[in-house]
Amino acid sequence: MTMTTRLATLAEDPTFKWWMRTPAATEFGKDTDSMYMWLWWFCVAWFVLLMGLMCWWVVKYRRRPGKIAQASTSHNTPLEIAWTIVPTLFLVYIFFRGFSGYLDTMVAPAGAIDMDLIGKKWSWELKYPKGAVASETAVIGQQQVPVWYIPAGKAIRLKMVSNDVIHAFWVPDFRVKQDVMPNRYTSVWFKVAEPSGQKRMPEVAPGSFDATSKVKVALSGVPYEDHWVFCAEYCGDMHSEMAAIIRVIPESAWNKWLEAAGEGSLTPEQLGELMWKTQCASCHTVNGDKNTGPTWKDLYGSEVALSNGSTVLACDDFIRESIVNPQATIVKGYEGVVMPSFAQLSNERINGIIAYMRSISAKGGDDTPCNKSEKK
Amino acid sequence: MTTLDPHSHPGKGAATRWMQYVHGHHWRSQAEEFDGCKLGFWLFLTTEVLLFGGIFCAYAIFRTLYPQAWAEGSHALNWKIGAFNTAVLLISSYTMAASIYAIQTNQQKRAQLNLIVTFLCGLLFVGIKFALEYVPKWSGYFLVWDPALHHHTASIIEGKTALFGLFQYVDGYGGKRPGALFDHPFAVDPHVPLWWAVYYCGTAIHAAHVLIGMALIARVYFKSRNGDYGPTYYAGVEITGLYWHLVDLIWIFLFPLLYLVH
Amino acid sequence: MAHHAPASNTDFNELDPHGAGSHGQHASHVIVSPLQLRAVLAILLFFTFLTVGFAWAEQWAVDTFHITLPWWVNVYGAMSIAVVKALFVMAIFMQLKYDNPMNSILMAFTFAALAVFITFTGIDLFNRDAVIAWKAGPVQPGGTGNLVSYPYGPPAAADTNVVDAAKQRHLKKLEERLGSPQAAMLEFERQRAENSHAAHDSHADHTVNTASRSRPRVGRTDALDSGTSPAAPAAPGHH
Amino acid sequence: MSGHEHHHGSYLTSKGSLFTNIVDWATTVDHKKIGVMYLFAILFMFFLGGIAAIAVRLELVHPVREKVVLTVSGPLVAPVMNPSTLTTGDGRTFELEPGKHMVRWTEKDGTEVRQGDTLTIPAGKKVEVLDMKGKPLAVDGKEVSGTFAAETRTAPPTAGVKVTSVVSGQLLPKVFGKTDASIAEGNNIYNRFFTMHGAIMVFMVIVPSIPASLGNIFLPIMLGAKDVAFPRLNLLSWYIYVLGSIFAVVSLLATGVDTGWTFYTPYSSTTDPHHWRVVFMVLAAFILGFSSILTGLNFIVTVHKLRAPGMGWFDMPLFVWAVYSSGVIQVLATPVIGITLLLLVFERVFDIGIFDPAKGGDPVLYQHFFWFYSHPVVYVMILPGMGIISDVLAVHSQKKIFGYRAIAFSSLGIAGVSFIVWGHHMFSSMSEVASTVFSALTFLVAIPTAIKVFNWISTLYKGSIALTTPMVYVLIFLFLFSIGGLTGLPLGTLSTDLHLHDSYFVVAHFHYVMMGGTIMALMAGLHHWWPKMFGKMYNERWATIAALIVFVGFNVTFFTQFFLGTRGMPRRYASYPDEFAILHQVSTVGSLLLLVGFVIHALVFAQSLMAGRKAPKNPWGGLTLEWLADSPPSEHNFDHEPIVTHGPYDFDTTVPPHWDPKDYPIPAENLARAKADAH
Repeated sequence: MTMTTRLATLAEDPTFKWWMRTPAATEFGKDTDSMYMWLWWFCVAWFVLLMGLMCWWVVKYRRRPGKIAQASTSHNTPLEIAWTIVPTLFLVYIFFRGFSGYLDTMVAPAGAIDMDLIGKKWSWELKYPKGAVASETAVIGQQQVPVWYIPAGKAIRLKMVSNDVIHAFWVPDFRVKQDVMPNRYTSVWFKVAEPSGQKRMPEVAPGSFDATSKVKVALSGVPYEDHWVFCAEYCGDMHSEMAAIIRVIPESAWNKWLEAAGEGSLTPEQLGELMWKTQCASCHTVNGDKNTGPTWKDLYGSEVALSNGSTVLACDDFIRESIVNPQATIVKGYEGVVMPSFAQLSNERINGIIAYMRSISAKGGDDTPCNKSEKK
Repeated sequence: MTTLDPHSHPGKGAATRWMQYVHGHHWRSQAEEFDGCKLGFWLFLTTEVLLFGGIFCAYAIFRTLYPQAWAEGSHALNWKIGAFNTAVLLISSYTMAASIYAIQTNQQKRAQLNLIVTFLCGLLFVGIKFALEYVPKWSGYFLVWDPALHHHTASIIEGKTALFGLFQYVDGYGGKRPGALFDHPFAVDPHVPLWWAVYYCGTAIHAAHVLIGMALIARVYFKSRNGDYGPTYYAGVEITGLYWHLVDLIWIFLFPLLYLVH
Repeated sequence: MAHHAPASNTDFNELDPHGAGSHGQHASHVIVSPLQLRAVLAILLFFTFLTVGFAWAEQWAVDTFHITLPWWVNVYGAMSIAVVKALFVMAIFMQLKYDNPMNSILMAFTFAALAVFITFTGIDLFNRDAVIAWKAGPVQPGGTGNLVSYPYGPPAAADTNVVDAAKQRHLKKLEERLGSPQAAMLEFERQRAENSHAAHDSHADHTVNTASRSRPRVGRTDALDSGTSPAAPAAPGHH
Repeated sequence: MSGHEHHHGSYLTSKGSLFTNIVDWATTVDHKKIGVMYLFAILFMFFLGGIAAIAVRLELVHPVREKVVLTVSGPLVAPVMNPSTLTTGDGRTFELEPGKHMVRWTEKDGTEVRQGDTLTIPAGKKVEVLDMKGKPLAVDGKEVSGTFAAETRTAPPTAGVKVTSVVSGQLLPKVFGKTDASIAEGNNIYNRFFTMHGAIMVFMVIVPSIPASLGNIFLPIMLGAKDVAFPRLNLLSWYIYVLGSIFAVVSLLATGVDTGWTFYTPYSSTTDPHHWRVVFMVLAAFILGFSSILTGLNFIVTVHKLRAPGMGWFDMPLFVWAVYSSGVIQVLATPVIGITLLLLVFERVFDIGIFDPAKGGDPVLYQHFFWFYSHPVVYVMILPGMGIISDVLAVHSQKKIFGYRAIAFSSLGIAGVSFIVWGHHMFSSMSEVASTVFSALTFLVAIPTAIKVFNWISTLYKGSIALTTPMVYVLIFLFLFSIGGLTGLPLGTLSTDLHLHDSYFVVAHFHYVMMGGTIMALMAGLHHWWPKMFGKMYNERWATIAALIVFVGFNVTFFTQFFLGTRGMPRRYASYPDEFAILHQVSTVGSLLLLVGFVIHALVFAQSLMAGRKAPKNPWGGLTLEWLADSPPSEHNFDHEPIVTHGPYDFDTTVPPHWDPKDYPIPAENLARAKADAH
């Protein structure tokens, strides 16, 4: 069966939408879908056959008092051989079809665009070409998750590595999943069709973080499709919040966006807020609530009690050290919480975080204790 | 090979409790019970082999991944100690088998003597392992009678001794510990701590088995003095022997893997 | 005791079905003669000597004839000898030879399970990047502008830190004792020499022998240490 | 061998005071008493694991853990985020700087504001400027206010909003009195609960369930033996089971562990760093392994050595075959989990690094170690269940089992193949080569399993089928296990597994196999042998009703999870996107139905024990040896050693023991046919 006919069959299959929320967004995913639906009908056939016989015989041969079952054969070699061989042949076919789909899923085509993906407790960090930053976020529950722009019709390969424990990168709409390991690289690739305008997930709340005008222009009026990214390997407290959204846009728009979305287009506070939303929000709040880590609200410029009994002024240096080498000082009450190092963040980004923390601190004004100490 | 006639050996002396032995009520005969015990124990031995299988698997995988570390680690072991300990265990295996022979032929004193020798061999094995290998490698303290000490004369720190002068500290020798505990200053390959992890896990679990085996031997020794075992009933000695031989068997593989194959 | 013990231990029930299991007799009460036991002990000790000698011979061949034996000679040799020794222990000391064959079958299954365990684990760990070459065509550089990078150094390779840290700690200790860093370094080198000499007074040279040089390091992406990409295929692929 | 005086009374008969009774049970070496103790211990752990399951399901009723809704309740105050220019009422401009200035403005009351979000003030909106302390800023004694020229962003508001609703989804934290739990803390409680559910159900319920309870009681009787080969070892293994369970409960009482029952490294070796809870739970699994090994070993020797006269290997009931096969797996696989868990304990206590990538070890090596045991053990769980089905099916349809040898050999075949398929748990973490090899081998397991199902259904043909509760459970088993088995196909297929791996599809699949298979078979066996074990009949009507409720509840609970999985719901998620909410809620309703079903079962059993009708010796007309014994059997099972003269399933030619031939008129043609077959 050619691919087209397979797809045609899928579209006509009324049960397809029970199983999959939408058709797969990738080519290999469509093959996976057709494999799945083939298996589904294969299973239905066997199940109906077996259960049908079972129910029929249970009714037909129900016990009648005083009557003993007639002797009937208790084995039948040809029958037994047949029902060994026939399923075996099916299984061989299933294996090879699955294997061929697997190869398509695993092997990235030539000319794919490479991007890095780093998984850590509990966020994803995608590295675009040219240092571009996707500045939008969406909300799942209370959680901010990043929105990644991905060009349609281009093969993308993600090279993935984890910063701490094992994570797994899963995009259900792409039908692909791959573990992200702390000690070696793994990769996934996908090529998504042009956005059809068809919705693939409920509208995500528009991130209130508006990009600067250049980015806005690049993206205005552009059709897009969204796809969830999940972490599929259990990784701890915020495992279920370790999500992202892939927003597929036409390639031309993506190229424009890439140009526009350099980090220079954001103020330090904006950059810092973006970093918080995409990297830090799973552990730190900005509204004063306690979470895995201390809240950032009013942190900047305040005296922080440390676990070793001393106190320290939350100034730029302290914040920088806490980002780069989190285990150097532990804030009182957060002993036993192991924050991963974010030493990979660029200087601009760290400065941005500091600026953002300052902007949300009551002590962040001109006359902060930090400024005083600097003046000394 | 002769098959024993249980009636040809009337008990000698007072210690003939074995003649009164009555097999478990649910067994059809004593021979069946003996066979069953052995089958059960062999099943248990298979679990022991597979328990060590984990160690062997880790060894094989990491040796292939990090051959340099494995070579470096292997070189830090003294093959002479390993070979000597191998001989000790082999001899103890022989004495264990000999004690079964003695019981089968109702030579109680000879059997007990062999059991004592087996026990002492086990003790020697564990003692050597502990005093000449673990302690110096872990901490840098050498037993003062350790012949290896003279290789390190220049690094001895005079006066730094432990346990009433029984152990002498050698600077820079110790710290060969697993994983994060590693503290040996002269390591080259970054994966050497992993080698020590496999070494310590393998040999320590083996040493624990030697100790368990010794406890079993002590048990059958005392039961034997009590006259519990004789030509028609010696299942306890037999399965203790099987356990002891298995301990030997594991060591037969651990020795070349750790000390020789580099 | 209320139950009825058979009159004699050798009673054999005609209806007993276990003939198939034990060949109609209980082969348990076998006496292995001391002579045989001693012979086996002698063989085992001889093989122990042999396996040590075998390890020596490899180095001796390098030193004397400059012949480097392939890596597997030593490994397979030592393992074969170990297998022979194990067979002797099992057959005679543990009496498998005279025992119910069921027990031998059991052992055979056990070793088969062990072999399956190690082999199949190896199929994964030794083939991790086996398909990278055909998996990846030439890939357009992206990400940080280079190929995949591991920008914050290799935290996964903290293992080097353990080894280095041990070295630094020792140097610091020596410095405290001897007063100056120079003296500490000298003493460190001296101790290192003594240490390696002491460890290798036996059969092996300080250099790593063929067994270790023989295999490429696989299973862990090199790039994690070097900071360069693993996936840039040496020879651009096809597909 | 003390304590073996011959009693003609039932093994349950009371011997004296309460104290002597307790001592008698605690020191008994009678396989039946040990089996009963196992049965109740396992049912208790099933109860604990079930509580955890219900807790997990209730927590998942709400999609998100916490959704705080803020609404505007007054003038909003917020720091500005970017430098901006304010035009005051008198036309002057004022420069605002982030970190220096806050602004106050009004929005309509009740407008929703997302917590933590920045706000945008449209151009032209009237605002007042404050300093960072919230005091109105005065320039030249005049408070500054005006409008922005361009739209301006501010940080989240510091005043002017109030929490109007905290959407629940914090059920478990609330139960534990933590009303102000953060998302992470709430998730953590959920994670501990699903770990508790998994660890208890796997290590303490399903693995020992059938072999240690029903196997212990009936394997020796079915063989015509007086006891298992090593009765004292049997008691020891029960105590080891209790010890292991105590370790697990200690770790649970210390609020449990959050590793998942699989203890994957490096998560399990780094989580919860300053506590011993994980070590306790791991040691519990390690200790329970010993119990499992000893039970398996005991059964293997019993089968080899203690069969009744006349009982050859192919005269054994299929339940015995199945328990024997699972014993082989227990003995060969369990030691590997032993060393794995031991190394994990060393990893946590000594940081040895074998499984820790930070120390050069390999986390996937742990997965190999773990699944080398844990995959075969899946068959330890299901094989005895299959054995029960074979026996119960034959008895309640009074029909010779179809393809006896095929079923027996397929048990051994499954046991053998189970050792070479473990990699299918790791398709997304292994090398591609290994994935391919393991996928191909995985399909091998489908063949013997399919053969068994075909044989069972063929057995119904021309039978005399009575729809008793055990038989109803057999049919439920066939229904659920077929679904469980067939849904294994997309999981073994490489391309579809990449989508379904670690999703709710997997959760549904293994619940169909483990619960729909093993637990339903356990229920079948429990009802089938209940009269024999306790000498009392149970209430057939209520038991059947409960069985149907369980059947419906089970499908509602778990079939929905197949849809969740294919639609993209990952497993072990404490919260999830709203679109999965309805399916999760349906699933939770199903789990409550299941609870109702099992509660009715418990009541039926309790009623039977207290006031049940006395059971006849052979209520169902079984031919295997246990139906020869009394109900309940005497201490030594049989008065005389039974001699086996007919096969376990020769229903067409044999009048069941203790039955009146008048009630069982064997057609002459059956006998003639048997005679012809014999020649």
